[in-house]
Amino acid sequence: MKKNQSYSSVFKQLETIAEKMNKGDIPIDELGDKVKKASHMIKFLRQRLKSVEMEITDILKDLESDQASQTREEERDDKI
Amino acid sequence: MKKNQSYSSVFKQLETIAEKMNKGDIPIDELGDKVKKASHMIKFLRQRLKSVEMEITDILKDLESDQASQTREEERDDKI
Amino acid sequence: MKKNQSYSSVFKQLETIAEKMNKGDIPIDELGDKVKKASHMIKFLRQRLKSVEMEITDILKDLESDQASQTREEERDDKI
Amino acid sequence: MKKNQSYSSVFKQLETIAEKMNKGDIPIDELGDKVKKASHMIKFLRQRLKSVEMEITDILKDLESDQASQTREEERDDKI
Amino acid sequence: MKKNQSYSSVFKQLETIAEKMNKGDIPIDELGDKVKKASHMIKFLRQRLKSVEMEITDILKDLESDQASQTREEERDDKI
Amino acid sequence: MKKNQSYSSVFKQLETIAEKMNKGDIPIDELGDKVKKASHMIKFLRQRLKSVEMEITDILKDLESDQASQTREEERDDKI
Amino acid sequence: MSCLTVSRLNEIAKNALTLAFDKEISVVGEIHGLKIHAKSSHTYFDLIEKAPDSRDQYIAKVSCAFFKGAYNKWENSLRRQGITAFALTDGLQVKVRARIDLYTKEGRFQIIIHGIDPGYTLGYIAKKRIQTIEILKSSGIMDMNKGLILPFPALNIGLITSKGSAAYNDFVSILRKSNYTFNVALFNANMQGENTVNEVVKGIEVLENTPFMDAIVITRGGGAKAELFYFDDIDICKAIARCKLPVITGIGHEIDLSVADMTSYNYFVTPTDVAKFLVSRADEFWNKIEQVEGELILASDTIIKDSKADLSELASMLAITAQKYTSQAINNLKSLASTLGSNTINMLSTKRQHIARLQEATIISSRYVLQTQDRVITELYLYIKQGISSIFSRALSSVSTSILDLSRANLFTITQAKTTLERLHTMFNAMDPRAVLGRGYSITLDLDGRALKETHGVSRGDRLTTILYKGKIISLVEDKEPI
Repeated sequence: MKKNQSYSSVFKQLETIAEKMNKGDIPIDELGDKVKKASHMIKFLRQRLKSVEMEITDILKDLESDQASQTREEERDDKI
Repeated sequence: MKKNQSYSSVFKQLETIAEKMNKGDIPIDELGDKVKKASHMIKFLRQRLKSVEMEITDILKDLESDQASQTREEERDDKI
Repeated sequence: MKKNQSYSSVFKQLETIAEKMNKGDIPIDELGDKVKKASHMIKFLRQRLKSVEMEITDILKDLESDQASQTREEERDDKI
Repeated sequence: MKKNQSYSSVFKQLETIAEKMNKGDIPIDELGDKVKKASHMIKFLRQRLKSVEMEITDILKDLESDQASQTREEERDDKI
Repeated sequence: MKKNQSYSSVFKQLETIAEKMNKGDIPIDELGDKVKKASHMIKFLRQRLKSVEMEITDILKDLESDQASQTREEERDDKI
Repeated sequence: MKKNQSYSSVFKQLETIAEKMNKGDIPIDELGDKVKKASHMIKFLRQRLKSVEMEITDILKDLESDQASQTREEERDDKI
Repeated sequence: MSCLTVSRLNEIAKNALTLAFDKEISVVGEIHGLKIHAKSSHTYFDLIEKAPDSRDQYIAKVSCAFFKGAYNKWENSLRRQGITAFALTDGLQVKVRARIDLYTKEGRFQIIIHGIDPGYTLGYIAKKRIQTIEILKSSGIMDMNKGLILPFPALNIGLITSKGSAAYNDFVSILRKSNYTFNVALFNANMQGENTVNEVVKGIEVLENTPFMDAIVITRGGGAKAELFYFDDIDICKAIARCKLPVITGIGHEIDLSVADMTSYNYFVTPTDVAKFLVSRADEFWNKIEQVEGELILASDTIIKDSKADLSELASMLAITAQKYTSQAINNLKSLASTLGSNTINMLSTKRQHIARLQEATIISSRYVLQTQDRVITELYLYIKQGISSIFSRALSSVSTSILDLSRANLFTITQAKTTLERLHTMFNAMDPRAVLGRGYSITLDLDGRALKETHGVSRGDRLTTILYKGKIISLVEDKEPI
């Protein structure tokens, strides 16, 4: 799977597969492969989510620490 | 039967036989053989199904364990 | 972010983002960027608040010193 | 601020600003300016009060000296 | 101030001004003028008092000299 | 002042004025005139006293001379 | 008829009278026209009987002679009885002892008095006196004249007395000797005899109507007590009581007061006493005048001094009050000025406070606005965070769902495939003829080896092969029975 594939496109493919499977459109012969593919996709998506989450967590932590430092500054200002 | 015969081709043969039989296109005298052949095919297909099922089950189990481990990780992260 | 953007327009954008996020209108792929953007906005807004506060503090100090000087003048006048 | 503005009209404006601020009717973008404006008004009002006070003080001093001179005159008259 | 205004009417006006000031009924813009006016009134009243006092002093001096002359006459009469 | 006013009525008027003054019933505006009036009254009364005194002195002198002449006459009679 | 001479006639008449009144008789009446003969010193008078309540009219009259010898004897007997000052006078009511006589020379009928009963007269006078007092008292005028005020001094005197009498002379000479100029208006009146009453009453009437009179003096020289009875007369007393001027009497009694004395303003024994009284009043007055003069001078001095002091006090009070006025006014002004000053300062400081409050309000409000914004941003941030986590959870759950979908779909596919296989398997089993044959069914094949399903196409003699569960039968068709 290409690393720079988008979450949504992968998710769409996954959905398509799932749909097809649901419809029983997939021959039994391909079933294993398809499932494997889907599993990769899922793993990919999870990975993506994880990394996005971490990225956001970093951003938010940064934001929070920024606010905290500002608050501290203010408190220090208040103390002064 | 060739091991690498596809499920679908075999299933098609089986269906063809079944059709012919239903139409009565198969003389009674061949019938026994045909049934025997079909029974073999069915066994083959069952085998295939079984193996596909197991394969998928494995994949899914793998996925689930992957998710579980990720969740655990997250939980661990949360604990941190 | 442009420095001369208005607090209110930025705040509105931030609100829009927050709303969209809450509605789940934002694709995961854009989420990181959006959060980053939002964080910048928040920082910007805080910065703005901070600077306005400082500005007000300065004005206040100026006012107080103005008053103090007037009072001193008066006291001097009284002494005379 | 125009020099010949009346104390009362400026005071009314100041009150209006204070009221608006109290209601939170003022956007942050305008807050600094408004506070600055208010501060100018306050300074103006103080200046006005100061000048009125000085004027009055002069008048009262004049009155006192007038009285004093009259009293001295009287004392002189008494001595004669 | 008109010269022929009565002491009591001017005094009453002055009291009215003082009362208004006490109630804070006078706008700052008019305060200087009012105080100036009041000061003129006070000066006027002082002048009036002064002139009344002088008039009375003259009358009384005249009365005393009249008595003195009579007494002297009497003494002269007594000597004769 | 009418010449034929009685001493006592004028004195009563004078006392009335003095009483009013003592009570503070007289407005400053009228003070000069009242004092002038009172002074005229006092002068008038003094004049009256003076004339009465002189009249009495005359009578007394007349009486004395009369008595003296009588005594002389009597002495003369005695001599005859 | 014989003709008589006058003297014979008178003698006969005298004899007849003497015969008729051979004894001493007593006669009562009022003395009238009393005369003492200058040479002989005999006393003559008439006795009259007056009509009741009549002063002047008489109804009978008789001449009386009281010869000197008899008179002296009578007087001696009075003296022996201790009765003095009983003098005969006109108007006196008497009871005489006498004999009747006729004076032949004159042909006059008269009585010759031997003596007079003083007791009768005195009793009569006393009775009259009591009557007079009673009348005066009952008419309430007894003290009327006493209620008048005697001017001080009384220098204008109406004098009732007989001119040239000793009383007059005494009175006037004392007044003259005094240092004062008395003005005496004399009313000449008989102070004895029967005209006394009328003349005195007339005198009072005239003098009280004379202008500028201060008082009336009625005086006479001393005399017999019997002569005083005129002054008990009701008319005199009434005139005195009702007189507009004070009446002072000096009518010469020594022991008893006459009713006139009692009624008068004041009384003295002698004219001299009256005159001395008046002079002493004048002295007193003059002394008083001198005293008053001194007092007056002193008093007027005092009054003038006091008045001057009052005036100067008033003047100084005026000065003080005026000063108080002006100084109070100055103080009022001063306090007003300082009130004005403090008021303006107060006002300014109030305004300062207003401004300070507004300043604080502005700062607090702006801070509040900032803080509110800060909170709003924080809320927004939290909202964003919530949005993010919901996005994640949704994404995760959709991924999980997709796994479930996958497994469900696969299971379905496989199950379906299995079902299909089973169906086929069953079908094939059913198709397997051996199963039918096993239950006793058989298959009949025609010559072509085709399984026969109907009689049609089979003919007699055809050779048919019948397949059984185990083995085959080959048979020929003998007949057919179509259904």
